[in-house]
Formats: sequence, structure tokens, C-alpha cells
Amino acid sequence: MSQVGTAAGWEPTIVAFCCNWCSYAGADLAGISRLAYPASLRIIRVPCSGRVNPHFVLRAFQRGADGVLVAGCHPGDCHYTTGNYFTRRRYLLMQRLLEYAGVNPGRFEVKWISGSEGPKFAQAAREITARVRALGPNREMRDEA
Amino acid sequence: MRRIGVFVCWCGANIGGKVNVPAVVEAARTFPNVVYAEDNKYTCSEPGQAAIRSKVTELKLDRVVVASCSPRMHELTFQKTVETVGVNPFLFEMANIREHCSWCTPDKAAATEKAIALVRTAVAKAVMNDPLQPFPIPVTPRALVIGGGIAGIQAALDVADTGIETVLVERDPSIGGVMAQLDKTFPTLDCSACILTPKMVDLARHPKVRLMSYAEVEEVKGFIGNFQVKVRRKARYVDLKNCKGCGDCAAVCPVKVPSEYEAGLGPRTAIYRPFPQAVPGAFTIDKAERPPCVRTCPAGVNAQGYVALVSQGKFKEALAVEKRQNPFPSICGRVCNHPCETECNRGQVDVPVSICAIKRFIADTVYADGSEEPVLPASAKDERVAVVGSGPAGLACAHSLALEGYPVTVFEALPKPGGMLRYGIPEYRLPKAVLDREIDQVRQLGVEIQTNAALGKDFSLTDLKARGYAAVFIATGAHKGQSMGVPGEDATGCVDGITFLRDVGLGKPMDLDGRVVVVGGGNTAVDAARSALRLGARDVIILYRRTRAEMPANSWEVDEAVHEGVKLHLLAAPVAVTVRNGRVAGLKCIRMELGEPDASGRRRPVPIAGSEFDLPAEYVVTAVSQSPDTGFADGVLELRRGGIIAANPVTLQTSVPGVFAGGDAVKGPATVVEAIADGNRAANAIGLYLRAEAPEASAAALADQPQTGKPFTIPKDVAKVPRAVMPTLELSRRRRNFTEVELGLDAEAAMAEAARCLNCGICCECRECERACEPKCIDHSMQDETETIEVGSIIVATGFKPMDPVAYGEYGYRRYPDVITSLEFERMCGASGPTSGQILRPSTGKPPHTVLFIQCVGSRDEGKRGHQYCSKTCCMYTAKHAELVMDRVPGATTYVCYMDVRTPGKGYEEFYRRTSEEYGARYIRGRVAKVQPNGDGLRVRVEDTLAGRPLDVQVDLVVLATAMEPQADSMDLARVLKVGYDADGFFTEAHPKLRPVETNTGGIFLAGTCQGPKDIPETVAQASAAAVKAVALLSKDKLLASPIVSYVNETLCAGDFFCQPICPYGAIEEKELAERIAGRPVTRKVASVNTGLCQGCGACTVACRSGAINLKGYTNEQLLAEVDAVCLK
Amino acid sequence: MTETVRLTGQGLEQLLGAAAGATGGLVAPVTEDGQVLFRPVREARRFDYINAVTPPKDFWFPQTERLFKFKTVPAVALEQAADPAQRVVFGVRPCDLKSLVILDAVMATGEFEDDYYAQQRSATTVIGVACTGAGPHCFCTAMGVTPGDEAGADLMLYPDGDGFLGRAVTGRGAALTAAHAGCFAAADPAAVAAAAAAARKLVPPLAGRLDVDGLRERFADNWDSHIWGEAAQRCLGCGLCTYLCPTCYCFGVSDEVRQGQGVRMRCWDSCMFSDFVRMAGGHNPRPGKLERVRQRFLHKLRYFPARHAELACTGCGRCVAKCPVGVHVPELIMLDREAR
Amino acid sequence: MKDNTAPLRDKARALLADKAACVIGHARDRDGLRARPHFAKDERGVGALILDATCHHNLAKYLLDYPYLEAKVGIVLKGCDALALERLVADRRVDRAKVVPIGAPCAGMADPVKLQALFPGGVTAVASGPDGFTVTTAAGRQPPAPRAGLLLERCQACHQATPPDTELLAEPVAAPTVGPAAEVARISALPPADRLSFWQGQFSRCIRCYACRNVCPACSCRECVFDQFQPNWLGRRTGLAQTQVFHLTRAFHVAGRCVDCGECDRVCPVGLPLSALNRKLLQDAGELFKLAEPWRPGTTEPLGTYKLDDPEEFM
Repeated sequence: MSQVGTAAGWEPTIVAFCCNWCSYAGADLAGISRLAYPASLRIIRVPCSGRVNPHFVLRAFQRGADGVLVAGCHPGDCHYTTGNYFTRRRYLLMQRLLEYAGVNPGRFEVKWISGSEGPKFAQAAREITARVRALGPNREMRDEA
Repeated sequence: MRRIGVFVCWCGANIGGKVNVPAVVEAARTFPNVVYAEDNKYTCSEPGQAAIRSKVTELKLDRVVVASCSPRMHELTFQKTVETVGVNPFLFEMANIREHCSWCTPDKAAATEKAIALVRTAVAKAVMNDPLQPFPIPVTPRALVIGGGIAGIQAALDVADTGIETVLVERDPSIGGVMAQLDKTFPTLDCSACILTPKMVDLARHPKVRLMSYAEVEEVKGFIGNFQVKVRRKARYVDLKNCKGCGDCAAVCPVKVPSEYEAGLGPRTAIYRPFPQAVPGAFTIDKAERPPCVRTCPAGVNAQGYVALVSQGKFKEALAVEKRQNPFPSICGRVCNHPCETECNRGQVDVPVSICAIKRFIADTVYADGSEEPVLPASAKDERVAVVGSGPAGLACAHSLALEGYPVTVFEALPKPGGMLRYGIPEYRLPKAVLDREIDQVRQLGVEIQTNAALGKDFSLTDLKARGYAAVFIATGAHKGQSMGVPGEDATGCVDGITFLRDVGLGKPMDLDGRVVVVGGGNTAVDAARSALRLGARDVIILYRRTRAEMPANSWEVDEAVHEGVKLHLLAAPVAVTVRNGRVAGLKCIRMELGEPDASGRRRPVPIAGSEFDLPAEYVVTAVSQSPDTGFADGVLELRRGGIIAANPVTLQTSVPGVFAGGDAVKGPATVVEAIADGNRAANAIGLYLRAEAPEASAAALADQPQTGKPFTIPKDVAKVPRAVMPTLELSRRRRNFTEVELGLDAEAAMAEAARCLNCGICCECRECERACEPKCIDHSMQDETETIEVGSIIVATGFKPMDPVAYGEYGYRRYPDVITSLEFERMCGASGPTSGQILRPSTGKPPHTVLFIQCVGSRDEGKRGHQYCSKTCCMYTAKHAELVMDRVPGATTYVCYMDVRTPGKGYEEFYRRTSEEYGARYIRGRVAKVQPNGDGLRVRVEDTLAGRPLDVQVDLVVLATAMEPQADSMDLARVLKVGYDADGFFTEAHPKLRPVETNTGGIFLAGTCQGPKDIPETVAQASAAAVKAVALLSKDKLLASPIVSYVNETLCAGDFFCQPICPYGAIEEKELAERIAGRPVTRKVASVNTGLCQGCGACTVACRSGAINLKGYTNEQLLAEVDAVCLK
Repeated sequence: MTETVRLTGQGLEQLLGAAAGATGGLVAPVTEDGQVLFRPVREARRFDYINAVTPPKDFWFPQTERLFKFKTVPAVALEQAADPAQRVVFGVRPCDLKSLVILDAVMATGEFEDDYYAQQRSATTVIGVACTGAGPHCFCTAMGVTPGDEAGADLMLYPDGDGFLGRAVTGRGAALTAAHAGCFAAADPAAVAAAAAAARKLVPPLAGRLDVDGLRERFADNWDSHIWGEAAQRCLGCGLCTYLCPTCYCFGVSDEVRQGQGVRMRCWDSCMFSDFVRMAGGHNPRPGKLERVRQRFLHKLRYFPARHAELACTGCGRCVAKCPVGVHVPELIMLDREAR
Repeated sequence: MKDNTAPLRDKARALLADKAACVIGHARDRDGLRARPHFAKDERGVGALILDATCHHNLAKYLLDYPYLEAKVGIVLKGCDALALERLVADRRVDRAKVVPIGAPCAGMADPVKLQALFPGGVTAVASGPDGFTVTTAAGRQPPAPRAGLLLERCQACHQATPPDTELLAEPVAAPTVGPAAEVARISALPPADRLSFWQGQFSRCIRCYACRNVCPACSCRECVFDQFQPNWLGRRTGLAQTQVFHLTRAFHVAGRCVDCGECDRVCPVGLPLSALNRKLLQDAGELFKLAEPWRPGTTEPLGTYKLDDPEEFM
């Protein structure tokens, strides 16, 4: 379990959109289980990963997020039955479009994390943070205004 | 400007230990729109809530942000708090700085920084929050309980007792569940049935309960208070109302399968009642999908049915079953190519059942003893039908029509009826006497057979019409032998196989002296060859251009031919008939080799250049192919290539209305059973035609019925039994005569052979039950029915299943008969069980002296084979089992191998103490490593971890305390219900402590072991709790629904309805909007949200490019504000 | 240093190099992906171009201009943007030079002086370069501008063989020549005048096809003409013409506030956008394409001249070249002619 | 395309005689080279209609200007334009019953820039065939010009030469496909850093005039998100990140819905290769979700449905 100190220079900002029923609960469980992960990952609660408009992802990058995670229930487990299947399609395309536009695909991720997968949530948080930290600050889409 | 108050919680040290709370408060004060911030030790406590209330009032706060734990924990708490002081609950916002911050961030500075960011984000969202009002939805005052185990029974009774209508859906024929299978219950050792069955009866009699047994929930639509549940009521085939439960039906049922209720330890019949106290008490017929033998038979003859009856010695009943689809069992029992045997599932165990031999046995036996019960034709009808051709197709058709009461005349061109049966199949395979007997039976039904009457020669189709025949069935067969197309075929001594066999059949005197070469590889060739041998040929050779494997003839016929001395000359083809003085002198042949596969999938024979050779012969029989002789068609009937008659494949009607055709005349050369199938089909079609049914209706009536019912799985532990051998005539007695070669099975052999049947269809549809049932409440044609019921609440009580311990190979379950599961043991203890309550070793049927119980089989196992969880009940029931052994088998020794003994329950520890201390059960702490047979018993190796040494224990019986598992299809049901389930497949409760019987889906509650392993008292308590929850919901007229729903900005909505297919609830509807454009009234379509259906997922919002559809509580504005705030460094 | 100068090719490079090295830097036409654009550059080379795809307007009237920053917490406080640094814009053609005269008339003359614009203007030294050829879409002379006009330039250059003849038109221009005296040689004023006169004689072909007799009078009484409908039905309603127009100056002011930190800025707007004059509450005085197209062209050819005595079109031809559906000033002039 | 002017005028006359409100087609622009959209409402208007290889405008979106019309509207549609009509119909923005689609089989359009370079004096008609272009000028018919020299770039990857479901003015023609558009493959093959700088270089030229959006038949919102102030999805501020978000969002909004008519490329005043974004999404949607590319009528919108076994390549 690695915890990166905040003193060690630049830390990325990761925005995580978590669906209320699975991934947000998974993040709660990670906390309840006292699983440490980098503090630079911050969660925005949405009812369903299907609520996450790709524009929100672009907005996060534009506002200087260095990485974005969209987390939802496992396919087949959506509280709303099918929301995450649409999420999957949207972000399969989005990921490729970002890459095509020159945004490093490592900055963006979709994960299926259930309410019982606290360790998986913590692991996902550590992984994306480590990856984005290695990529450095988002210079691809940051709005310098 | 907003007036936001921020309250940051220490949560004691939970937050305060990692987050610098005062720093967060300080930062919050600098956020725009924040007019006040403070910290509290425990914001959720009454003083904390009081602080919020007083500050809201004092400072006129219009929004409140609490930074504390997860909103999943306390959002509702604080929403209620602010509501009491006049702030709309949806103007409250929460920052999760505990689960998402202090608990997962060891570094204090980082945690503080993150907490500030999370509070900033919550404030940013709160700024954009709008007040929302829950809206009322009506409630259907009816509850549904899924599952009729003790949990479902208790829940249903509790709900119904409040006067609310309750529907209980149970998928098995009876309610009762696993508890009904138990003998005694711990720790009181009271009889399970004694406490359960009264409740079952109460339920059945309760005026407010509707019991839907043998039914399953297929689909759930709607939402809390308003569910529409589609229930499939499986066909019971027994009228529930009229069945008296007398059991006469089961007494005559010939099919035995393992009883589920007896955990496989005993059999039950296909028509059954799971146990005597079952509720409802009616019987049920268990049908699987059509068995492969029936499915494969072209005529759909119910092979399983007559085989099952033979196994019971019911021969005449078997014959009746046989004759439903096939009027010629003694013929088919001799000459059928029996594809049923090829498909027979028994072939996957050892060898297929000898169905054809059994069929012949039935007919021969019953005909011989004259016990056949005559079938009476239906009342006579007026329309006369002509059948042209008296082969199997024509006679089968005539037989069926005659049974329906139609006067039928059969026209036969040849001197005697039977067609190819008579003139194509030699006597040694099908004695003419056998043939005549079954043709006579057709005659006895009133069918007139006119012989020497050939269509096209002696009469025409027009004549038939003129003579008043309302319909005609043409089944003239394929009697034209094809020539080989080589020079010299017209020489004397060269004849085609059809003609040859016909001459044999007509009894023309023939003396074949010399060598006969039969060209071809089909059944005609083999029949000709074997006949030739019998006619005195010195030498008979079958010349075939491919290899033995490609020969289309029945392989057993080829075997017999070779056995009798016929020689096979393979991979050679004739090039010319050598003619000397106008007589055959031999064949000029060429050798072949196999090339690429052709259209038939067989490898194409290719001549080898220069390999010609001469084959001297006195006779040549060409049996290469045959075709229908349809010269009579005369341009009136449409023909296809090869002269076959064009007929609709379903109705068999030809191009002339009222004229039908079938058999070889339509199919080309095919089998007897296919011809019979066509005859039956034609009779059906003609009946429909004569009753002037619409063509579509008749097509539907005639089409092959789709396969329904549950699939059959071959049991794993079927013992191998050799197949019956058909006795045959000694070889020496086959020369120069046509005596029948196959001699038939005797009754003992036939019954033994019939007992090999696996009963793949379960119910064999012999319909003995129908005959036995006095109130006539059995209906084999019953269909599943679906019904949609409207309920306001659903209680899920689908229970568990015991784990199959076969994965634990070291315990030897299924390999050693004396290793059984705890549920099997439970049945063994039951007074009404398979051993009448005696504890016996399955291998010997004698009481065991030493019994060893292995606990935690599949439970508390981190490996792939089992479950991590504790199944909670096994420690106690194992103690109970040990006591039962020692009570019932005097002097018996018991061992219990355990990991820990867990006894948390009232009286549990005392019970365990008694078992170990008073009864003296020997508890060994350790996992069993191996169970091995040793001498008469089993040797169990276990490490005694307390003593620190391995032990070998010699025992007579091993009982495995298997884990409780969710039902195999629990996840499917979860998806139907849209409730969550955990990694093991148990349904998840809304909150493990505070909402243990609710699910995350409003209106759906959980009871019993579908939520997790638990014992009976706990299950019953949970069931009552779920009932109260349901009643609390259903006793309201209206519910307040969450205002978190989508809404449409109609100005923006372009009406493309991309949102519509995204919505899983069908909540997006079309609405016509009237507007004035340039003074002109116009309308346009916009989306409109049905708030009763919308569940607030918001997936629609993303489909809308212009953002016209938005989600209250999670608007685009709110989420963009959150993104902006959370990204701020 | 005299008012008239000669500049060799080498001298130009020296001059531009120096400008590029200064704080505000140098803006000059460059080719990117085949498109001629004014861009801040580190070095500039002379090359042949008729004109840039986009006007240099962005450098004195930026598409997005941050006016000032502000805070709302704990109390409202403003922070003015720093004054713009001195910079040189090189290679501006006479039509775009004329646009400065027009923009100045609106924003830097008389009662309402726009500080932000004025600051940008005074910080910018504009080096004009006379045309040596006309593109198929140019029609400046029809709008009263010639390819040799110097109005709007600080320093005007006329191509002369390898180098240029030039004249410092304004004090800023004179200051430039003075500051970089080493780059320039003195030139005979007569030679410069002759070069200017020669450049002024060039007539773009499209201008020759336009009948502009009585243009202002004609456009003063064609409000009800069917020509507006003709043109408007093709219009896509995009802002291409206004954003490419060197003289269009409409803008909107908005704030971006995040967490109490705000920026006030003004951004170009376009009268061709349907929401341009939409008011709070939804009323739109120019609801259709017809009204918007009419507004745009009447503004260029009638309202602006009425107030400022100048046509608000310099004939740069960008709208002619780029409007995907052929709605532009010459089109309207021709439509009007035909309608009479 | 053949010069179909004469049959078009006949058809237009017939339609107007049959009380059609208007026939939307093309006329020769005043520069004597290009065509421009033209709305024929009377005999004079019919006389100005032309239909040849200069008529590259996709007119379908003009149908949005006729939303509540009682009468029918005739409209000239090439293959790609006909898909645009289907797009608008599928988006329920145009009532197909009100439209009389006049189909113009098209063997490729002439590039006006190349045309101007070859015939600065203007043209009267340009016909295209499988072998090349036949240009007629005031001086008469010119010798045939080879295809490669004049063909509009977007027509090189033509996927729909003959307009489906229209009344054809001429015999169907084969698509003149030279090969698939190479731009997407070229950009995809760039190293990531170069890809970023490529797109940033392109986007830096964007002036946000929204011509690409306004011409796009898949962009038919009543009010575009980029024009909305509440919520402030983007705002009117310019800047590289803003422009990136604009173009990527727009590309995503037409993801898999694009009919690949290439009009965005044509109208862009600063030459952005916008269709390379849309084509990329079409290709990806096609590959990931196994769809026909480009969008075809009757197919489900790729983001409006799902399959249980959709790939999960990075989840």
C-alpha cells in the first residue's frame, strides 16, 4: 500500500465520476476498509455512469484536470439496468477520439467497480494516479485562461 | 448571492484525526456564497443537528453543506434536519470527507487539502441546487412474495393477516422449500414438518393469499407501489382444482426419476407430488423437452412411451402408444432404419437402447396373445377419399383417415397391397405374413383396397373426381429402377434391382446359377445380393464405387450380407456390361479412388486411368438408383426434376387442390418411416382440407411443433448395462430359403432392454395416468400461461441451494456411496424418507457404527472451489445430526471435523455442549485431507490441529456439511428485479445494519437465505420484518416519489427523441406542443418525461446534444459547477 | 531622418528582426497549411501574397480580450490587465489599413473612446505594404480604397525591386524609422510619391464589374427590396463574414467567474448569429435571416456612412472569397442594381 | 455528373406547376465559376437552375427553413446529399412527406479552386464522367480534363454516387472511388506528440464562425449547446482549449451520425480538416460496434443502442 506524500512536488488532479450505486459505494468501502490511495483523486457523485456527459470529461481536462476516471457498475449490474452499456459505447468512442486528438489515452479511463469492490477502487485510484503522474501535467487540453 | 452555511464534522477522530478541521472551516469561509462555517464534534448527533437548525434560523441560511461521512450514510438525516427549519431538503449538499478522504488518506496535509477541495465542490454544487418537491404516486395495495419456503410463507401470512392481498409465487409444485425436507430442527429438536406444515395449510386457506405454485416471475416492470409482474404459470398437466391427490396416476406411471424432495435418495414418478403434505396437494407431471428418439423419428412415434411401458411389462398399452403414430409396428420393428437409436442419449452412457427390437417385440407379443385393444374409428363421415398406392405412405394415410371416419379406397397397381414393403423388401427381412396382418388391420377399419388398378392406366385423376372422391392422396412410390448408363445393360441376365426384388416378391421362379454381381451400395443392392444368395447364386459380389464407410445401406444389413457370404468389391465401377451371345458374360470395371468431397459431403470417387479390369459374371443386378414413375401426371400435376411430384412440404398438397401426394413419389427413394410420416401428415392435411380450414390455419396445425420444456441432462451416475442382442437364424439355415433371419427378443430381454431407457423426456406421454385418473383432471396438452399481476411491493424469498460438493474430490462424494451430504442425511432421518427414518449406509443398507461429519464443505474456504463466507447453520445442524446418529444407532460413534464451532444463538451453545459432552461426539479441529475406501468402510485422514498430529479415522459413513449457496439463477432474478447482489450472488440489502431487509430498489424487500446464509429463526424474523416494511408501504394511498427525475426544456427540445431508446423505463413519451409561428398555429413534437416511470438515472441527458433533457438534482449546471470546482487547485 | 525612406531586403529583415526581439514582438503574414495568416513571429521574410485569409484585426481588437480580473470574496476587487507591450504589425494591405481608419472612427474618436482599443492601437506600429496585384475577389477601388493607399498605416512601404520605398505616415512610423535608422536609407520623396501613384492605379477586376454609382442613395431606399430575401434564403447564418471582415466590430461582454475569481472579457459577436439581439425573455427584433442579412449590409453601406461618412467596407474581398453560399457585399450591390 | 440542367428544369417546372412552394437547387454564381444555392419559385428562377459538376453544395439543410409548410418543396440531392436528407428525417427535423427529392447521380464534383486556376475566365457548364471532366466555357466546349486534376478531394472517397430513394434525373452511376480517405490513417499514424501539435495547429486557426456547424446536416438542434449561456457549456471566449473542446464535442455530437458529405471541410474559411474528425468517429464506431460506415438510413444510432458483447478495450 503506497501513499505518496504531498510534499514531493507536483501531484496530478484526477476527477473521478462515480455512479451512486456501485462505484461511489465501492469508494465508500475503500474508505471503510481504510485502504489508502492518493488524495489527488476526487470524486463527483452521479446517479449512473450513463449520466456522465463526455462534455464533462472534456470540461475537466479543459479546467486543468490531469486525469479523468469514469466509474460505473459492471455491465449487467447497472442499477438502472442498461445505463453502463451506453457509457461503454460513449467512452469507447471518446477514448479513441481523445487519443486521435493527441490527448494521451492514459489520462482517461473507464472502470467497472461494484459496491463490494473497495480494494478495486483503491487500486484503480492508485493506478491512474501513478500513470498520470508519469505522464506529467495535462498540457494537451488545459485552458490557460 | 446565496446564503450557504458549511458545517464540518470531526466525527470524533474519524475525520479530525486526519483532516485539519479548523483549516477546512477557515477555507470554507472564503468560498463565494458561504456566509457561515463552523465545525462540530459529531454533526449527525442531536447537538450537531441543533447547531445547523439554529444557524439556519439565525443567519437566514438558504442552503446548507455538511462535510462529514458518505451521503449514503447521513444525507437523509441532514435533509430532514434542514427541512425542519424551512430549507428544502434538496438545497442541502454533502461533502464526503470521511470515507473518501480521512479514511483513505494517511497524510494529514493531503487529507486536509482534499477535504477543502471536496467542500468547495459541494458548495459549488449547492449554489446551483434548486428546491425540489417529491411528487405523489398511487399505490397498488397488493404484495407479491417470490418463493414459498419458510421465509416466503411467513412473509405472505404476515402481510395477508393485515388484510392486504398477497400473491405468493413458488416455482416448485409445492411450497415448503428446504425446511420441508428437514427432519428435526435445532436446538429444540422439534419436528420440522410439525411446525411447517400447519403454516403451509394456513397459507393455502388464507382468504387474502393467492398461491401460484409451479410458477415463475419472468419480468418486472414499473416502480415502487406500481409493479407489473409477469408470472409464467408452468403447465402442470393436472387440473389443480379437481385433483383429489389420490395418487392413482403415480401408481401407473412407468417413469422413475430421482426425487428432488428426497435429495436424490429415492425415486419419484414422472407424475408426482413432491411429498405427502405438499401444498397444493395436487399432482404435477414433469416434462422435459421432447426426447431425442421422438424428436428424431420422422413419424414422431413416441418411442420413450412404449419403451417405458415395456419396462413395466405393459405390452398391450405399449402397442397402443406405438400405434398412435404408426399403424405398422411389426413391420417397422423389422425394417425401420431407426434413426431414433442413433440419437438415443443412452449412447452417451454406453450403447443406445435397442428401440426397434423392443418395438417388434411389442407387436409380435401382443398380436400373438390377441390382447390388443381395438381402436374404434370416429363416427362415419361423408367425404370419400381415394388413396393411390398401397405402400407404407398410402396405407398409413388410409389408416389415419379411416380412424377419423372417412371412407377410404386404396388403389394398387400391383396384384397385392404393400408396395415396396411387399415388392422391395425380401421375405427373410419382412415375412409376408407379418405384412398381411397389419394390412388386414387397415382393411378392418373399413378401408377398401382395389388391386391391379393403376393410375394413368386403369383410371385417371379426373375419373376419381367423377367417382365422387373429395380428396386424393397419391403415394405411388419410386418403382422405376435407374439404369447405370453403360453399354450392354439390355443383355439378358442384366436386371435392375427394383425389378429383381419385385420378381422375387411376386414369387417368380428363379434359379440363379453362377455369379451375381450387384452394382450399388444402397439397401436395394444389399437386399438383392442377399436374395440372390438365397436363390442359389454361387457367388454374390456387391460392386461399389466408394468405400464401405460411404455405403448408404444400413450398416447392420451390410454386416449380415457379409456374414452370409456376400463379397464386397469396393472402389470399382462398371464401365460396360460384357455381352456374349446376347447374354451377360461379366462386367468391365474400372478402379476408383476418393477425391474431394461432393455436394453430399461424401468424397467423390474418381476413376484411376488405365485400371480397367474384367469381372466375369452370369448375372448383373443394377441397384444404383430408383425414381418415381409419374407418367400419370400427364401435365395436370406439376412435377419437379427427376419426375417427382411437386407438393407443399407442410400440407403435401399438389398443384391441384384436393390432390395431395407424399412418400417416395414426392421425396424420391426414402425410408419406410418417412413414408408413414408422410401418410399421417397427408391424412391430417386432408382432414383439414375436407373441413375447409383456412390454409394458414392448416399450415400452422401441420407445422412441426417447436421444442419446449426444460432441457434434459444425462445423470452422472448411470451404471453401464449391456444392450440386448437380437437372436438370428443360424447361417446354415439361410440358404435356398427366405426364412426370417431375425428372431425377436423374448419378454425378459425386452423388459431389461427397456429399463435401460434414461427417460429423457421425463414424462413419456404414455397417458396411463390419464386412464387411471378418475376425476379426469389430467391434460397432456396443457400449455404454460403467463399472467401479469399488479402489485405495490415485492418480497423476495427465493432461498438457497445446498452446494454440490463434487468439486471437493478428496471427500469422494459420488465416488463412494457412503459419502453423503447433510441434506441427504436429513432425508435419511425423516420418518417418511427413503429409509423410513433409519440411518443406513447406502452401500450396505445397514446402520453405520461410526459416522464422521465434515464441516465447512465449501464454506470458509478462500480457494476457488468454495466460498469465503460462513454458512452459519452447519455447526448447529451437524451437532443435531450427531445426536440423531447416537440416538438412533445404539453404540454408534460420531466424529465431527470442524474449523471452529460457532454457536451464537439462544440455546445453541448449550446444545453443542450436550452433543459433545453428554452424547460424547468427538470433535476434531482440522480440515479433512482425504477420504479413501478402506476395507468395508472409509478411512478419513484429518490433521488434529489442537493435538498437532495427523489422525486416520476408520468410519462407515461420512456426512458433508455443505455450504449454503444462492440459487443458481439468483443473478437472473436480480436483473429482472433490478436489485443488487454481492460477489457470491446473494441479494444485497440497502444497508447492512440499518436497512437489512430493504433493497436499493424501492418497494422490493428481502427475506431469508436469498440475502445470505441464516437459520430458521433468523429467516422467520427477517420475513416478518420484510412483511412489516411491505405493509408500511402498502397501507398508504399514495407515496411520495423522489423528485430526482428528468425534465425537458421544451424550447430546446428538437424532438429527435434520441433520449427515448436510452431510457430503460420507457419514461420518455412524445408530447405535441402547440405554438404560433408568425401568427399561424402549428404543432411540434417534444419529449416529455413520465415522472412515475423515470428513476432518475440521467442516461437520457447525455443522448441529448442540446441539453434539452436534464436531470433534477444532477443538472448539467450542477455537474459543470462541480467539475469546475473540483479542478481548481 | 527624412519622412521618406528606402529599405533594402536586408534592411527589412534587420528591421523585422529587431521588432521581433522587442517586448511586444512582431506580427507578420506567414503561410500555414497553405493559408496566409497574420501570426506573431520570431522572424519574418518577405513573400508574395495577395492578402491574409483572416484580417489583422485580432491584433488591435482581439477576438477575446480580457478586460480585467476581479475577485468577489471576501469583497469585490478589480485587477486591471497590464498595458499592452509595443509591437509591430507588418505587411498590412491598404484595405486592412483602411479598416483601422474605420475602427478608429468608432472606437478611438470623439466622445466615446474605448480605452482598451486605444491602448492596443497606440501600442501597435502598423507597417503597410502596397499591393502589386489583385486577387479575383478584391474590389477595394469600388469602395473608395486603392491598392496604394496609406491611410491607417504608421509606416507605408511600396515594393520597389528588391526593396521598398516608404513613408512614415504617423509619428509612430517616424519613431520606428528613427529607432531603426540603421535599416533605412533616405529616399527621394518624388520617387516614393511615384511609387504610391503607380500602386493606386491598380484596379481589381471585380471592382470593375461593380456599379457603385449612387451607392449610398440606392441603399438608403431599398429596405423593402426583394434582394434581402434573395440573399438571406441562401445564408447559413454563420459568423464567417463578420469574423473575416476587417471592419466588423461587434462584441459582447461577459464574465467568467469561478470560485470568486473572475475575468471580464469581451469577445467578438456577430450580427449574423440568431441570438445576437435576442433579449432576455426571448424577444428577438431580428428573428429571421432576412432581417439579419439586411442589417449587416445596410450597416456597411448605409448606417455607417451616414454617421461616419465612410463606407464600412474596404473591399478586401474576404467575404467574396469565403462565404460558402455567395452572400457578400458585391453580391448585394449587384442584386440591388439588377432590382432597379 | 452529367450536365443535368435541362431535365432538372423540366422537373422543376412540373413541380411548381403542381403547387410546390419552391425547388431548391443551384445557380451559377456571379464569378462564372462556382455554383451557389438557388431557390426557384417561378419560371425565371427555373431558368437560372443549373445542375452540373460545380454544384457541390449540400442543400438538404435548407429544408429546416421550411418547417411548417403546407406545400411540398423540391430539392436537388446528390448521393451524399440524399443521405443528409435521410439524416434530417431520422432526426425528425424534416417531414419527408413534404419533400420531393430530385436525385442527381454524381460521378464526382469539380474543385472550384482548381477550376479557377484552369479557367480563370469562368465556365458555363462542367460535366463529369468516369474518365474526366468536360468543361464548357463561353468559348465553347474545351478538350476533356483528366479527373485527377479537377476532382474535389472529398469525392475521391465517394461512398454514395447515386442518391437512394429519390426521383432520379439520370441513370445511376458508379461511385468514382479512388480510395478511402487517407487523412484519418495519416493522422492516426503520427506519433502522439505530433498528432497533438497537428491538431493544435489546426485548431489555432479556427475563428469559431460555426460555418461547419451551420452547414452540417447532422447538427440540427434548435439551439446549439455552444450558443447557450446557461449552462455555460463553452462560452464565446476563444482560445486553444476552448476550440479543442468545441471541435471534439461537435465531433462527438455527430459521432456515427455523420453522413460524410464533406461540407464542413468545404465551408471552413481557414481550411481545417474537420471531416477527418468525423470520419475517425465513423470508422471507430463501425469497427467497435460493427456498423456500416458512414451512417445509412434505417440503421440505429450507434450511441442510441448497445450490445451486451460490445468490446471493453480499455475498461
